[in-house]
Amino acid sequence: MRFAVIQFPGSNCDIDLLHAIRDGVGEEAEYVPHTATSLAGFDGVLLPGGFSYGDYLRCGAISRFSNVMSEVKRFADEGKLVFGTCNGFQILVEAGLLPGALQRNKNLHFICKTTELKVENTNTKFTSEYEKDEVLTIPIAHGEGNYYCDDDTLADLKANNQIVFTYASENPNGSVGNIAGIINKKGNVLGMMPHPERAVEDLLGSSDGLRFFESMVQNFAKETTEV
Amino acid sequence: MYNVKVYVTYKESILDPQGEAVRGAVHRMGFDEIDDIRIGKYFEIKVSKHEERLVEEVIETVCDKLLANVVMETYRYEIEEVKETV
Amino acid sequence: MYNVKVYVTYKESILDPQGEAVRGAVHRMGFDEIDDIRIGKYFEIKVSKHEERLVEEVIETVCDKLLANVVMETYRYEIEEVKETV
Amino acid sequence: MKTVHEPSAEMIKNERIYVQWGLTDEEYRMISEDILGRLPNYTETGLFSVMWSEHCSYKNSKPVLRKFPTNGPRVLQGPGEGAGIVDIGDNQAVVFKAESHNHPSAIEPYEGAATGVGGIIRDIFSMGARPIALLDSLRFGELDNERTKYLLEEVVAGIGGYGNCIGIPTVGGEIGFDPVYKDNPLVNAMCVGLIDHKDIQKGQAKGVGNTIMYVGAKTGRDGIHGATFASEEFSDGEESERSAIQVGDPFMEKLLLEACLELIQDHSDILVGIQDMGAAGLVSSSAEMASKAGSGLVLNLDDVPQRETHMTPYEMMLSESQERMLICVTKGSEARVKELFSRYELEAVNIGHVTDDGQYRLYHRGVQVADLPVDALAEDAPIYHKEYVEPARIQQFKEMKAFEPVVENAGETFKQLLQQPTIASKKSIYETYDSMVRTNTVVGPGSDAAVLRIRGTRKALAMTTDCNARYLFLNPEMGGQMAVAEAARNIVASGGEPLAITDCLNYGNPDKPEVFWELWTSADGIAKACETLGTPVISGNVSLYNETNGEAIYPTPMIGMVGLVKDLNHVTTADFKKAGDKIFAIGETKADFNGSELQKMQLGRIEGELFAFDIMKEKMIQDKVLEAIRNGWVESAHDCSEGGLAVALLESAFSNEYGLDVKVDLPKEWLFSESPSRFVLSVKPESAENIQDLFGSDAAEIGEVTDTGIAVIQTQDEKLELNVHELKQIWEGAIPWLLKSKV
Ligand SMILES: Nc1ncnc2c1ncn2[C@@H]1O[C@H](COP(=O)(O)OP(=O)(O)O)[C@@H](O)[C@H]1O
Ligand SMILES: [Mg+2]
Repeated sequence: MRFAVIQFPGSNCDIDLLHAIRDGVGEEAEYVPHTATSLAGFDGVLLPGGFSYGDYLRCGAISRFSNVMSEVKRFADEGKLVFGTCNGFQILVEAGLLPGALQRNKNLHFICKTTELKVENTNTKFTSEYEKDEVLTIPIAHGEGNYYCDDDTLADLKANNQIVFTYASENPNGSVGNIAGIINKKGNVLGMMPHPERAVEDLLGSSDGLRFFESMVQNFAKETTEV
Repeated sequence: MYNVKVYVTYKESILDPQGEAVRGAVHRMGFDEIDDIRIGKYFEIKVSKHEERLVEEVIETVCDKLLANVVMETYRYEIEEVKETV
Repeated sequence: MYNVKVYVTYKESILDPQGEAVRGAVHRMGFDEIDDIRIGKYFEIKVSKHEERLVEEVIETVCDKLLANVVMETYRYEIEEVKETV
Repeated sequence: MKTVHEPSAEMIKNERIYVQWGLTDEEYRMISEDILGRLPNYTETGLFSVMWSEHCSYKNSKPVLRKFPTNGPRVLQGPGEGAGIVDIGDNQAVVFKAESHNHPSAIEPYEGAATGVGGIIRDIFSMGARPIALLDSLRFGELDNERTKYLLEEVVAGIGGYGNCIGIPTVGGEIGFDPVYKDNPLVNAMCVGLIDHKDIQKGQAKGVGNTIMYVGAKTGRDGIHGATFASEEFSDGEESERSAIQVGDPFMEKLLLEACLELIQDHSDILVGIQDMGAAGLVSSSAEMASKAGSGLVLNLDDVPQRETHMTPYEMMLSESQERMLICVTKGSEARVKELFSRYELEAVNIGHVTDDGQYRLYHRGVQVADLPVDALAEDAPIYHKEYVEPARIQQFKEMKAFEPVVENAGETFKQLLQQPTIASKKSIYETYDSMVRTNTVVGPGSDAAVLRIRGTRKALAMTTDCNARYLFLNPEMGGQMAVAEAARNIVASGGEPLAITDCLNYGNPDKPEVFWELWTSADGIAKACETLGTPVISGNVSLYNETNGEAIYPTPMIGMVGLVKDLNHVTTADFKKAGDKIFAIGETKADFNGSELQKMQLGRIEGELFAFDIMKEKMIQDKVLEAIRNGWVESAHDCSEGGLAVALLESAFSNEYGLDVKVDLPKEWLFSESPSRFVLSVKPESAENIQDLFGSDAAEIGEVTDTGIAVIQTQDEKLELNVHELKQIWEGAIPWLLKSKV
């Protein structure tokens, strides 16, 4: 499977995603600049964490106007897999590919630490390798990860099983419903604040994030053989 | 030339943790009469005349698409025309 | 009761990286007529009447000590008295 | 148009305007008579005043710095460039330096700290290295007033704000609290980078006709005279003199970093030299680049990108706007450079060229506004051999009898001690730093040294910053030795072999002989320890005039050390790993309380003669600890420092909330003694004998790790039984509580 890792000006977890794919699951990954006008040849798109455009104004607000985002939209419309972590999630939300918004953490501080995540939905192309309700150890590192949506949207998310990850113990940022990650209705665009790409080696503390990327790869493989 | 002022504030229903924190701080300073503080963003924008577009349209678009996130924020603006002194 | 609005902006000589980034974004959106954007903070404050202190003094102090960082920012405010409807 | 009124050369002389800019009468005389043979104009006087400031010229501290050993078999670059470089094998090297931003942070703590971080990062990538980690060393007054809390919160936010955004993990550091830092906090930042030997750059402008290009942010009137400002002490009522605060833009720096590294790695054929614009901005970087290469320079100031209107040559040359670099490229390659930078949405502009006449010439609006010998600016600042005299307190301290702590209930004393902010957990602070970005952080903040793996190898780098300034206040020379030793102890405890150090020498006003004595003698101590431990000084920074209303800070030479972990298997952390593991106390515990946290807590001050320290013994113990780790015998290792054995034991238990059951043949007070050269190790039972054989009488098996969650510590006269979870809450909650509590 061939992944595009999008580089926005100010992205800084791009290298972590690249390594997670290449060294973690042994698949292909290439950087694609924000100016790119085509995603031809890629099977999955990854939007990295970081501070695109310095996170000025609002996280993700400026990046969503980059050329490549029109392509990411088209890519998503075609039903291909799109994943955004941290700043990548913020961009997906600002771009309207996922519902809701991300506010400043409730305690107003940036927080970097390891959190416990509960897998709420294993029936997705991103989480099929996990057990339902399994608790994962995955780091977070963000200042604006406090997921917000109105009550109707929340009811909708619940009704459609779109809440994929929640914080299992302490909620570090005050998000609605302890939400850590959500998926779109169609099931091909997932965004989350925690960083599975930082949890792919025991040497660095956890490898619980590996099966996230493995799920994507396996589901892609299944679909291509079925066709 | 126009001078434009844009105000972006959280919607009523949205919690403003930063405003809460500042309110806590003014109370610690002893100013209990301050009941509520909401924090927003304020933009001062200079716009030149454009042959084809109205400044209102431009500002409306920029606010709606960029300066505010309408999921949680609202905006309003004031446009003032400035006489060019050549 | 008073409704107070406070505007905090960077002093002229201070770099406003955020404003620069937003200006770049509106240009990429095609609105070249936007020459300049400076970003500040905007506060909406509700203050009750206090027997001993003037609202002006309170707001002045709060602005000076808390809301603005006077080494790099300036502020101005508007105070509007609101009739209590009991 | 506004015309700017500048005083004439005669007015500068007659009204002694140069004095306000920090030049002495004699320095001015040297410039006009010995160097120029004429009166310098306004711009020229300004250039000299910043280039001859302490911050740029080290005119007071050079004789001190000469004491330091700066060479070693692995040193590829010692002091003199943006940062020092040490070989780590496989054609790779580690690059590091520390920098202080104390004065700017006292005025505007967020931006002061942020731009300090931005500056030190530029020093690293200007050498050609990829920055891989940041550390910060901070000192504040007591957390008993709103101003200090504000300073702490904003400084920490500024460091995180910059480091997090640019995507370099902040992996370690230290924070101490003492009243002497109340109005003069210390904000020191260290950056570590990794480089391939072939990419090593120098800040030089050579080759007649080659082009000088300016890249990065535009120039505004930021921090003009920041360099001389950093060389003056504060007094109340001086606020108005300050020029525009420097604001950092980490987003811009991220682009600049990537663009410069691409230029260095892929375009070495056209790149001649590169240097960051730090203190004293354009003048300092350009004059140093030319002077180092023995060249001259012509700069056309009309071409300097400007953020503000009507800037004068003086303002442009002295501005300390951030996120700017100066590069020298071969003639004709300018278009390539511009194309490269434009891909990063950055401007690259020709502003001048290299000449061979050794003159430094500036043009503005077609007029030559400066014409000076470049060496005079960069190298010929006078060097002062300051007077020094031992402060009276040192003799008084020697005459005092040793402090004897009063400990009635050791458990209670211990709880109190864990809440002292200098000892309390800094977790609430370091959790606001992204310590993991770029996924190389094997050991982040919270253990002894931080450890980062080097991708593609089995090696790792250990890094730390340390300094117990209280010891230096009692005895600068021994305290200086101990600061280096403590840094090394942290590296060793993490499984690393100490390689070299950087430093930030933070002191008071060197014009006072007592202060200069502190600097002078502590440098002897640092030098001695570096020689013994084999860790040369490869870079550093001096920050003097840290005084408020005449009161100097403690002498605080922050030591930043980097060590090499030869194999990832050697990486060791401070926390206990398993119940049943044996606990060893390494080194000798004595009644060493002068200068200790316990003395500070009980007396409200520190005083007396500093306890003894033997650097040879320290070296011997450290070598053995490293040997034991490399032999695979050690499960956890932690050095004993502030708060002594008691604190070291509990810190080892906290992260996994283990218990421990130990017995020490010591009076209960001695649990808190700060005797140097000690470690706490936990080892598998089958390794206990090896440890005992290796250390002999320097090791005592004192007990074992348990899974009870209770710390049982039997002393000669009291048996402590403490709930580890409860102590951990106290220890972790202390700083957040102090920050929140109302005064
Ligand atoms: N205390 C010190 N110990 C060792 N080297 C020092 C010390 N202070 C400064 N240096 C070295 O002197 C050179 C100039 O330092 P500095 O002016 O701080 O660098 P920059 O111009 O990059 O800010 C650097 O190479 C630095 O490493
Ligand atoms: Mg520098």
